[in-house]
Amino acid sequence: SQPHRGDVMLAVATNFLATAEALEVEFEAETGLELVISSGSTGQLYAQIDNGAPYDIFLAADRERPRRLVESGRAMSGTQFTYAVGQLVLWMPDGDAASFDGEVVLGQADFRALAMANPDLAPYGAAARQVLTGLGLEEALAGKLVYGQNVGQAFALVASGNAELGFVAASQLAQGERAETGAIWRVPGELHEPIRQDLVLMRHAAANQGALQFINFLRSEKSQAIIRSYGYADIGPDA
Amino acid sequence: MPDLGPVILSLQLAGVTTVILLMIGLPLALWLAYTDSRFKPVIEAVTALPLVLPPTVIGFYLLLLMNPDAPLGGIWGSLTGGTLSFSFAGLVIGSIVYSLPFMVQPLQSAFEAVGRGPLEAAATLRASPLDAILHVLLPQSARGLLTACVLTFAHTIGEFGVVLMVGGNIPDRTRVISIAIYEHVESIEYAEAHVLSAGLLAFAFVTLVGVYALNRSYRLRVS
Amino acid sequence: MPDLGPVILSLQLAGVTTVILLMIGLPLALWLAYTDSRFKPVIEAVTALPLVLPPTVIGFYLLLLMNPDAPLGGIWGSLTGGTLSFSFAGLVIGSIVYSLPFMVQPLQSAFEAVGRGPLEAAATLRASPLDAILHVLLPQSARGLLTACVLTFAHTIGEFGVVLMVGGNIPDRTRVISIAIYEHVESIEYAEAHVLSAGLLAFAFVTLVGVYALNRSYRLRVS
Amino acid sequence: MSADLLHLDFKLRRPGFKLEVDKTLLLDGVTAVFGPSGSGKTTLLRAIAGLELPDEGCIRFGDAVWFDSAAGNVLSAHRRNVAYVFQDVRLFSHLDVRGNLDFAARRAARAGRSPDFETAVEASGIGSLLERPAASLSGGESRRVALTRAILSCPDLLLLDEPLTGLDRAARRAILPYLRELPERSRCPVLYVSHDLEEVAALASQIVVIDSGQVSASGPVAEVSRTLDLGPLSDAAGPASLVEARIQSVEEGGGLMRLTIGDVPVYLPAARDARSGETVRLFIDARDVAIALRPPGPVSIRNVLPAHVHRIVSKDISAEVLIDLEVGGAIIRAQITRAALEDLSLETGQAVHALMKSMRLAGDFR
Amino acid sequence: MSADLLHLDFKLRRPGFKLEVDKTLLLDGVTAVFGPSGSGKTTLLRAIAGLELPDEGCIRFGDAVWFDSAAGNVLSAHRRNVAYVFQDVRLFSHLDVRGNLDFAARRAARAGRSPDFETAVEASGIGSLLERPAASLSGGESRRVALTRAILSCPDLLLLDEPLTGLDRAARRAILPYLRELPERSRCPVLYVSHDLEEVAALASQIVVIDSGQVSASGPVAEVSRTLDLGPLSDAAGPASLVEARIQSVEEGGGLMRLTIGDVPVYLPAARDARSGETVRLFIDARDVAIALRPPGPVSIRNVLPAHVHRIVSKDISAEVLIDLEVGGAIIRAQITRAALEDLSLETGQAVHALMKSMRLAGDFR
Ligand SMILES: Nc1ncnc2c1ncn2[C@@H]1O[C@H](COP(=O)(O)OP(=O)(O)OP(=O)(O)O)[C@@H](O)[C@H]1O
Ligand SMILES: Nc1ncnc2c1ncn2[C@@H]1O[C@H](COP(=O)(O)OP(=O)(O)OP(=O)(O)O)[C@@H](O)[C@H]1O
Ligand SMILES: [Mg+2]
Ligand SMILES: [Mg+2]
Repeated sequence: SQPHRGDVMLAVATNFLATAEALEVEFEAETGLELVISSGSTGQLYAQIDNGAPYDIFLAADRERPRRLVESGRAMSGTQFTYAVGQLVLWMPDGDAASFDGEVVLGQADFRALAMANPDLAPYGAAARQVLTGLGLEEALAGKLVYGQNVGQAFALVASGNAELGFVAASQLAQGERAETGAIWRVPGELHEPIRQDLVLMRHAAANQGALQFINFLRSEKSQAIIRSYGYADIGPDA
Repeated sequence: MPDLGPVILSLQLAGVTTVILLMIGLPLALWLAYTDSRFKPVIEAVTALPLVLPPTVIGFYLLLLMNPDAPLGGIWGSLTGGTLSFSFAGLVIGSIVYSLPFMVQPLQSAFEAVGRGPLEAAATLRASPLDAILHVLLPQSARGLLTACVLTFAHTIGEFGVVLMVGGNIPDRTRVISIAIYEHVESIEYAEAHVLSAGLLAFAFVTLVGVYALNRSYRLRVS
Repeated sequence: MPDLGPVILSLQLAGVTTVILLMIGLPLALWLAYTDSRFKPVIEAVTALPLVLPPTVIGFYLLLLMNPDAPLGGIWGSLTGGTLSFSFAGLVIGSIVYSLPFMVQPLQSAFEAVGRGPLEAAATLRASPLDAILHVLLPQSARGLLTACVLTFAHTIGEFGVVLMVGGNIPDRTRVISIAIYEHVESIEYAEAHVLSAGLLAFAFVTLVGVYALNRSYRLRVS
Repeated sequence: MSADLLHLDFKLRRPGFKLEVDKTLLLDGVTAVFGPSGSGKTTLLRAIAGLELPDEGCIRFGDAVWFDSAAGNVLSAHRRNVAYVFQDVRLFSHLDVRGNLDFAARRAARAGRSPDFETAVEASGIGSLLERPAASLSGGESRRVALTRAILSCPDLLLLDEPLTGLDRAARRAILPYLRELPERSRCPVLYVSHDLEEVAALASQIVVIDSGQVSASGPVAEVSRTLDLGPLSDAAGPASLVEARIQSVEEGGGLMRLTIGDVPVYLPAARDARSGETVRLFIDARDVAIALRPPGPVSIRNVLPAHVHRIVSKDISAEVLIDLEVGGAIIRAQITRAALEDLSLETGQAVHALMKSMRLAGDFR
Repeated sequence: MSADLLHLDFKLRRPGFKLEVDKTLLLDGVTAVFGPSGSGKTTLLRAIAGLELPDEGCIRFGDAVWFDSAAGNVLSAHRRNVAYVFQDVRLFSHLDVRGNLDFAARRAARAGRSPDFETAVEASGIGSLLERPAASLSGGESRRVALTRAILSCPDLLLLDEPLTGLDRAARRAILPYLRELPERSRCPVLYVSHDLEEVAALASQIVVIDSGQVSASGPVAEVSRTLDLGPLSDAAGPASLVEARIQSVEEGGGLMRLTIGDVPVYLPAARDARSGETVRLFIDARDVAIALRPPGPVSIRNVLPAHVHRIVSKDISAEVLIDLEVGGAIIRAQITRAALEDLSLETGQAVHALMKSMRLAGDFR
């Protein structure tokens, strides 16, 4: 098959890839347009866009990098908005689902390793660190923390049994028809800043009707329902 | 049935990279093997350097170079009208940079082991240097040549850091099989990752056994 | 002044990996170079396989193997009481798996180039096989040995996919320099990434020039 | 002086070639292995050294079993205490000359032998090469180094595959006496592949003749050379005789020494290391023996010996015939022209005079 | 028949060794390069072949400039149309014997020459080895293949570095006539390194003697061997003479042919390819020449020639002396014992008889 550019090129943070693929099906059926999805870490996608990557829309995992792109003029100002809010959970596959209280388990520290995403790179990691700091446990647990480069790797550390528990994204535990078992603690929203994932439209795609259509599609309640079904929280009022 | 696009793209990339690297690596390894130049250690070191930086970081620097405003990207743009990054050509350049040592070093040690003797013998039988290299040195370095090509090819198949960074993981254009597997792992589609990995391994294993068995019977026949 | 922890850890990891791989790779390469076994192509292919999968994916599978309930992790646990993943030992195992071909293949081609002649000569001068290997084969394969060690060492320095996955990126325990550079790139701290990269490259370049110059004068002296 | 039984009884097959040996040799001094190119000499030496495993059979040296396919015994090469000078030399290219020699000497010392570095180096005249890389040596130089290296290994059995090939006369002359004395000095027998009959005569007490992978003759050199014309196999010489003689007096004036073949006196230029009472071997080229019916008067030929025609070996087509003469009980072969045979009308049993122009101690090159 | 000027005027320095040559050779047939081990013979051949670059000077062959440091000209080895048989053989290990030969023959054919595969293979007796891997050949076999490969390259100049070393007598005998005819057949002169004086005599018309990197003598073999005792440099022979003679009649009965040295008739076993009227070279070992004051009566020695004592070359210490005899205008060297010299009281100018026991066409091994 000849390589094709498609009508709209998305750069999608890896944690949102599965959701984006579900949305793609809907969007293509609805509009007859073709989406092409590239995924990667947010930092990497940023570097690529900064060096002329041909993406039309950047669905980042944070707010910082879309903001920078707007600042540098690569992205259209006024197009940045939050398309999804991540839900942080503490997951312990072998834990007792009925009586699982994250604060207690973390406080007892009766485990070898606690996995989380790299707080310097990944929004889920940053949120997890805020939780530990808030609970006053950061010092106590320092020797037990293991980091994945992103939330996907943090999940792998737990799923493979190398860490007994870890901070992962709710979207990872309940994706479409797949659902993980075990003890799950939904981290209360007040323990960390909301994990807002923003998108922006690139300047070179300003006139791309398909891209504008996709942005509108994402804002629709139908899309938001799909996104929520993949484990994301309610967007709420745009901050 | 997994999408075959990434598989084909990977094979193309590895094939093109190996062929081009062979064309670059052969003269370089020849020079290194037979020169008396004082600069030899320096060039040897430069040749090994791509190994030291992680592929993603090499990819990052290549990205900076291939930016249409940067020298390399600019020249490419003015020649072809396209951008180097996020294109197959960009991937090839990235893989070449990254795999250079795997081609040059085994070739160089094979050539040094053969030495000058057979080349001298060929020269006194009217063989030009090129003739002698093609018909004496390369056959006698068969094992080193094979090692170099296998390391380069297999490594390009397995490598994804550079490719991911420079190529941008665009389906059918720069998404190779290693990225596809990586993506499946990252997005917790472990079943798909297992299928792809097992397929890749099985394919590689069968190919390699074939290559090595051929190499062996070839050399048994003539030595 | 960048944190030196990752640098030291990287050097330790690369050093330990190279030494252990030398101990594994030498006998394996010897066997491959001199055997007449029908299984040789199969073992050769297995040796090359780690190249085909991307490091992160290898890391993922190693994770599956190393968890305390899995065979490898279980055995390790019962022997040492600790866990393999997130430990330096785990990193070493990962690097060994990943770098195996870079050690074995150059060694094997060097040994095949030397052939049986010098070993036979040594045997008729009372040298045991081990003696002959240490004092005849290895010195005569000096270039291949160097290639193998440089490829392995440098590659372990530059590699971070396996390490990242298996090691859990724990500061001072499993965070190596390649991960540190990667992190800077990811978090758009390009200036810091440049400094670390340039430092790493400069260090590697100086070391490599030294190694190659030594190798050269050593061989000039004796050949 | 050593004397060891080397028991060889094996078959070794290679594509297009088969070596079959069933022979027990009492190795004493130097034993020559002689045979045409491709006959299996090198293969035989390799099998003895343990570098080539026979398909079946056994090899024993003294009390030691080196190979026994029935019992499944194989003693590996480095335990056989043999040294081997390869036809293609095989110096260690990563070492200099001294390194090559030290390699052997150190391991010999470690095995409880006492290699004598100085003597060995001096005898082979390589003192000035010691610091040279092995790869920079000329063809002759590298052979001498290889030989010295083998000697420094102080083996129980020395295997030499054409070791003097490529050496000039001067180098040979320097090293031959050293080789000749080697078995005695080192108490180590030598198996010696050579094409040069005189070299063989000079060094060897026994000879093993190999042809197409089979031992076609073996025994004391003088005996084998009498029954078998080794000339065609030889590098330099044509038909020749090897005769034992006894030194009677070393100083006969004019630089000559007196010997006897049986009771017939003969005069030869005195050899430096000859001792009265010693039995030596004379190498006599058949073309150097002339036959006269009467003593020939004043002539420069010193040795005009009473002889009988023992046998006339006629080569039908050729212009030359071989005559075996009996001199003092020994058989000396003469080669004369057919025309001379007819002129002199020689017959078996006839009394004649043998004119022995040149005659020398075997290997006494000068 | 070719005749090319090889102009050598260069200096080549290596650590511990210096080769300095200033000589123009009219290459015609075979030119021998003769000298002790380590004297620089191989280095000379390598410089001529273009495998070693002199530090300064020039090398010209015929009209072609091969090397000229002043003009900065270097013609690379593969353009010099030389073939080289290396002292260490250097067959291509990745090819079988046929592959090795084809390698040379194909490139020769491409260069417009006409290599004759069948003839070359037959003459060197390697027909049965064609399908064998190069690495499985015995020492002698591989030398023969290397020689054949060089011949199939149809060069303008053939460089042979001890090519017959390691060949047995039978193999030499088979290949020598082929080598001897080579210059004529291929119109290509040959430079030939050898330690064997008789080999040189058999093949070479000229000789270049090298010692410690210097040409110590050069010229026609007969002339050089008269002025310089080549014996000590030689592998097999001691002092010897090379004398030109003219074949008068090939069939003299008894398988002999008649030749004349000057006007003195001599008889030799008939050589197969000898033709009446031809001038040939006789190789006469000095030890084969005896001196009688009177004709010796009935004796098997066919050639009893009138001679005069030309010169007495006394080696003070030795038991032997060399006497140069003048026979039919030629000088023939005799080696006799000091005792005989005194007995016969020989003096310069004295008329004597030379008893020439064996004497043969140079290289006529049989
Ligand atoms: N690996 C092999 N495969 C096939 N044939 C072989 C192999 N090695 C030796 N031969 C053959 O075996 C025969 C004996 O070889 P060997 O080297 O023992 O001969 P040699 O008597 O030493 O001859 P030379 O005097 O020429 O050195 C030869 O015909 C040789 O070609
Ligand atoms: N690369 C080198 N470095 C130093 N010395 C060398 C080198 N090559 C040759 N020589 C020396 O130069 C001298 C001449 O060597 P060459 O090989 O020409 O001798 P040769 O006359 O061919 O001797 P042979 O008859 O033993 O083969 C020798 O002393 C040799 O050791
Ligand atoms: Mg042999
Ligand atoms: Mg030489």
